[in-house]
Amino acid sequence: MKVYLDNAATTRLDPRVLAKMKPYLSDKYGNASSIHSLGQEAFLELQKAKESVAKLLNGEAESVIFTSSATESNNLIIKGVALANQAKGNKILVSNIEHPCVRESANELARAGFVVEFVPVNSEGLVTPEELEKLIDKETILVSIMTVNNEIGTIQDIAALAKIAHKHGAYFHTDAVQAIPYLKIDIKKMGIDLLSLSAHKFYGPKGVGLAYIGKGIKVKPLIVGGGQENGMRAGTYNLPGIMGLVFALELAYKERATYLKHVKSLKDYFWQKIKKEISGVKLNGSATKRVPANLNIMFGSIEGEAILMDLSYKGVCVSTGSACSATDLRASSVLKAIGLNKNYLNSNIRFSFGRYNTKKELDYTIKCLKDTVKRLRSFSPIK
Amino acid sequence: MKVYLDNAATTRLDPRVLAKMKPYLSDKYGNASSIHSLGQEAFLELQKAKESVAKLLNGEAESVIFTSSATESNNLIIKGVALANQAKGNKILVSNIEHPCVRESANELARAGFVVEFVPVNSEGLVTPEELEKLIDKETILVSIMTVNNEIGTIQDIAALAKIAHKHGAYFHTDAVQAIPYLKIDIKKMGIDLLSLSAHKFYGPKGVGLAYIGKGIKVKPLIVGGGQENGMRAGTYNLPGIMGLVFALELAYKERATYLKHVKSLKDYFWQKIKKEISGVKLNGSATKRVPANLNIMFGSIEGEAILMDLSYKGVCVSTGSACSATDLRASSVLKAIGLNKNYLNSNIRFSFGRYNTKKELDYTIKCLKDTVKRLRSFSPIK
Amino acid sequence: MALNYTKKTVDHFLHPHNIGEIKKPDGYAQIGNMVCGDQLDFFLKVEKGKIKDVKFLSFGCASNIATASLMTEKVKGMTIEAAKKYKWEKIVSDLGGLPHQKVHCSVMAVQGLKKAIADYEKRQETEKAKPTKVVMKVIVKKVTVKAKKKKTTKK
Amino acid sequence: MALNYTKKTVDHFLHPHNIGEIKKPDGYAQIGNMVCGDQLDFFLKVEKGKIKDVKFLSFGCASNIATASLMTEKVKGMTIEAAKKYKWEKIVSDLGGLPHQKVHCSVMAVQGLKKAIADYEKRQETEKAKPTKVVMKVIVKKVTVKAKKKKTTKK
Ligand SMILES: Cc1ncc(COP(=O)(O)O)c(C=O)c1O
Ligand SMILES: Cc1ncc(COP(=O)(O)O)c(C=O)c1O
Repeated sequence: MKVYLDNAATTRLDPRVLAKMKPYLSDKYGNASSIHSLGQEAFLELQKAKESVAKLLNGEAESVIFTSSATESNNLIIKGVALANQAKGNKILVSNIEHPCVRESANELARAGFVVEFVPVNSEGLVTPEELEKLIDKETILVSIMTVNNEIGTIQDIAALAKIAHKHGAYFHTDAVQAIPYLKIDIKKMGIDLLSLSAHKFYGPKGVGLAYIGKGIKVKPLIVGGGQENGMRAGTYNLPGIMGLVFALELAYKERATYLKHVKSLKDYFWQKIKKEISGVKLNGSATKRVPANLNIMFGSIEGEAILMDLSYKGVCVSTGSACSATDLRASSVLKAIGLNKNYLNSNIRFSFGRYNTKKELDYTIKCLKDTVKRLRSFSPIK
Repeated sequence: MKVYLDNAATTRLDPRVLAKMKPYLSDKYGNASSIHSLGQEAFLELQKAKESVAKLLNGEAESVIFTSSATESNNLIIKGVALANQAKGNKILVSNIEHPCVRESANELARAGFVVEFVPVNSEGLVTPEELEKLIDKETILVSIMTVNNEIGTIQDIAALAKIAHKHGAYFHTDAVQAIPYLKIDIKKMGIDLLSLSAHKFYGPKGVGLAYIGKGIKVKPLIVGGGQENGMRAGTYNLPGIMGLVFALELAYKERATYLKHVKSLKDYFWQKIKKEISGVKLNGSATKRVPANLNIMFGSIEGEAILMDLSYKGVCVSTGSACSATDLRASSVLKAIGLNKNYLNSNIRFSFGRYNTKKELDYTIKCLKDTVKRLRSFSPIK
Repeated sequence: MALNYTKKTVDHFLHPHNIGEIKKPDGYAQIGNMVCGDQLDFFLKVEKGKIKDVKFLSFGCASNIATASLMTEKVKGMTIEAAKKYKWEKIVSDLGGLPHQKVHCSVMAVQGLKKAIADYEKRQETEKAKPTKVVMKVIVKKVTVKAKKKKTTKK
Repeated sequence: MALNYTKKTVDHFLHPHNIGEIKKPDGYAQIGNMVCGDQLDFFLKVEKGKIKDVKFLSFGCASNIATASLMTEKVKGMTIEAAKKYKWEKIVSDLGGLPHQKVHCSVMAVQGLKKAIADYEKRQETEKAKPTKVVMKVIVKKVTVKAKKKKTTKK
């Protein structure tokens, strides 16, 4: 049996989304910058796509920029806003549980002379308004705090944090990659100025992301050239990808309630079983303020990657945290940030559930997991 | 009848390429950075893809970086090489017929304090070794000259130009976007250090490009984060797109002879007919050193965009030059660069032929074109 | 670049009204030039202070042709005084909108019309003296610069 | 990250040889620790200058387990002198290669073995004096630092 419980790393493209992309992968192949009919038809579809996104997210169509990934969006926004707004100040605040692409963008700014500070989180993985208030000042250009963490699923109080940023005249960005399809992002209500999404995290295609850049916010583009996206992001429009992203987002919003119920029931079932059948386990992160798809579990006295590999050979795909390849330090900086005992830092597995998982798959996974844990513990030196 | 003669702007995805992408759009959806089996299978396919590319282009697999477009590749290479090699010098040379994404990247460097010079071309659109020799010096970090121009199809003598760059200790980059599937790019033989490609220009998918970065060449990454592509380009690998690019490139190399014959016969047929049936026309650019798919034609005393639109309403898609949206100046800087009489600068149409065009389509196009030219000339103030 | 012309604009491009020349016009003006990418020549026939006939020639893009076509249709029959107050915004709204990078075409059309009216009025003043070619060229140059400025700020 | 282990490595991970403890070992060493992400404990039984038995415990990743398994298999029966010359490169080649970011595992396994041999030799010298827990901890710390350094440069 094959079981995929790594839906936070990437999801399987929804066949309905692929069907929607098909015409753009055949007849509708025009370059949306061309002024002949095939090009202009593509351009009109692009405009409509932006309007759909704006409606879903409650933002403005002109603020929607399509990119190749959330990584690109985060690089564009973090570096671009900082570099274009030096008249406003020289300080950037990002939480210390951000994805590497936000962290590395911030580090690049630090090397370029900006003051970059990392806002700590509490033991639940939450940035508190108090901590943000402590670090923010009138030099602060931008505050970037992810909506949902990719490793432990923690949900931040974005509206409250955005309000603090605005009070001090700073822009507020949120990496909302892991929020879809769990939360109903509402740009205006939440006070979001800038936002990033990646289609493949919500059953859309790989290779397409979104950057929302609020009206009037100056951003230095990352990729210059043919003037596409109002000069904010050059390169021939990837229309099949864009149409896929937009339709996947529509499905996410439309089917949200059913989806949430499904993954929550899977998660509850799985966690109850694990707690009952495997000893020495502990949930990492907030038990309540987290998306229902995420379980990050510590398995005492055995090493995470060994668990992962052992399960993988049994057909079960899980993760030790993030799917990033640049893990210079094996231990998760997110788990460090929430203050996990350092003896536990290398014993964690992230299970992330999704649309296509079934209870049967979970039963199989539990069976495998029991064997794996038992085997690895049988020769662990840690008592 | 619908006729698409704008294959230099973008091409229709080859159904065989789409078929090759299909598995990655369904079952093989793993994140190539994940260490479980689904991820590692994807990673191995990625490696194999790079080896295939390296073999085709006669380069090294480790030097192949997948991006979202040639625009991104050009930005990465031009800006990244300059910024990472300031110890070598502070000068960048690019030809003055480069695509806007190269030009704008160079302009960004100029604003950052680099010395940027634009190498002129002769009336055929060629950079001569003499002109390059005149401008290059020991401060020169990088020389960037496109293999084939997008507007007039001129083919540069890349091997000779690369040799000059190397003689002066500079790296040589070529934007080879318009070269495939016309030329057999051979990285080692031609002495290319850095190269850019875009899949959708050779019947591959939109949203995927390639940057070739020769071994040992330092490049500051544009997009940082999860460490993908050896830290050179972060973001979840777009495997469907990558597999599409690679297969399209394989087809281009394999079927090159047939393809060339096909487009050359179309071009010759079309140009002969036009010369015979329409007065006041002139070919822009070199008659011999150009790819056979490109015809850039001046139609005396009428305006290019009007011709384009009139043809478009008849179902024929052509272009006035490039498909870029940021044409602040209507007139083509490429045509200016080859010294076209300024009275002719706004009267040009680019026809670019491709795999799916037929002689019947061309007959229809000629018929339309005769009507269009006749009509527009009937009320032109230019005698 | 969005070039989604309205049906009306397309109609005027494909089937322009009032194209051609008027032999011995009462007023004439050329605006723009082929180096800048668009040129319009207007010809006026005036009777009893009214535009009895108006025609144009165009070297220009689809919206250059369409705006001139619509405008000439609208001002034909108007008094010179009314035509002098005709605004480019009227062309845009009558066409049902223009892509924003094409708005300058309507501006140029109106400028050309006004130039032709000015030529007519000048001829009236100096009844016998026909404007020489040299004078005309100077006028054209000035106008071109203006039109170009408008274009770049709009794009 | 490429983690395409060879079939042999996978076999050693899924079915490791020589796992467990030896009661009253002649030599013992712990290398690495759980904070750094991998730890190996080696137990030696020595007879007539030869490794009669060797066992290990592991808190570590798949290749940590596999390299220790292969190494113990190879050195069992060897003379102490030969075992002291055993090289990590041998593990890598015997496994048919290791992903480059996992090579440090083989280095650590060999270091652990040598530490255990050193412990054996020390016990031989000071026949009666058993190494105290405190001394052992110091040794472990030193080794950890070394191993960590290797790891970061290799990754
Ligand atoms: C929170 C978060 N931000 C950003 C990213 C980057 O997404 P992508 O790799 O699609 O660019 C990811 C996923 O890897 C993520 O989980
Ligand atoms: C010569 C050349 N370079 C670069 C590009 C940019 O390609 P893309 O839009 O796919 O990034 C193009 C096409 O627009 C081109 O013709």
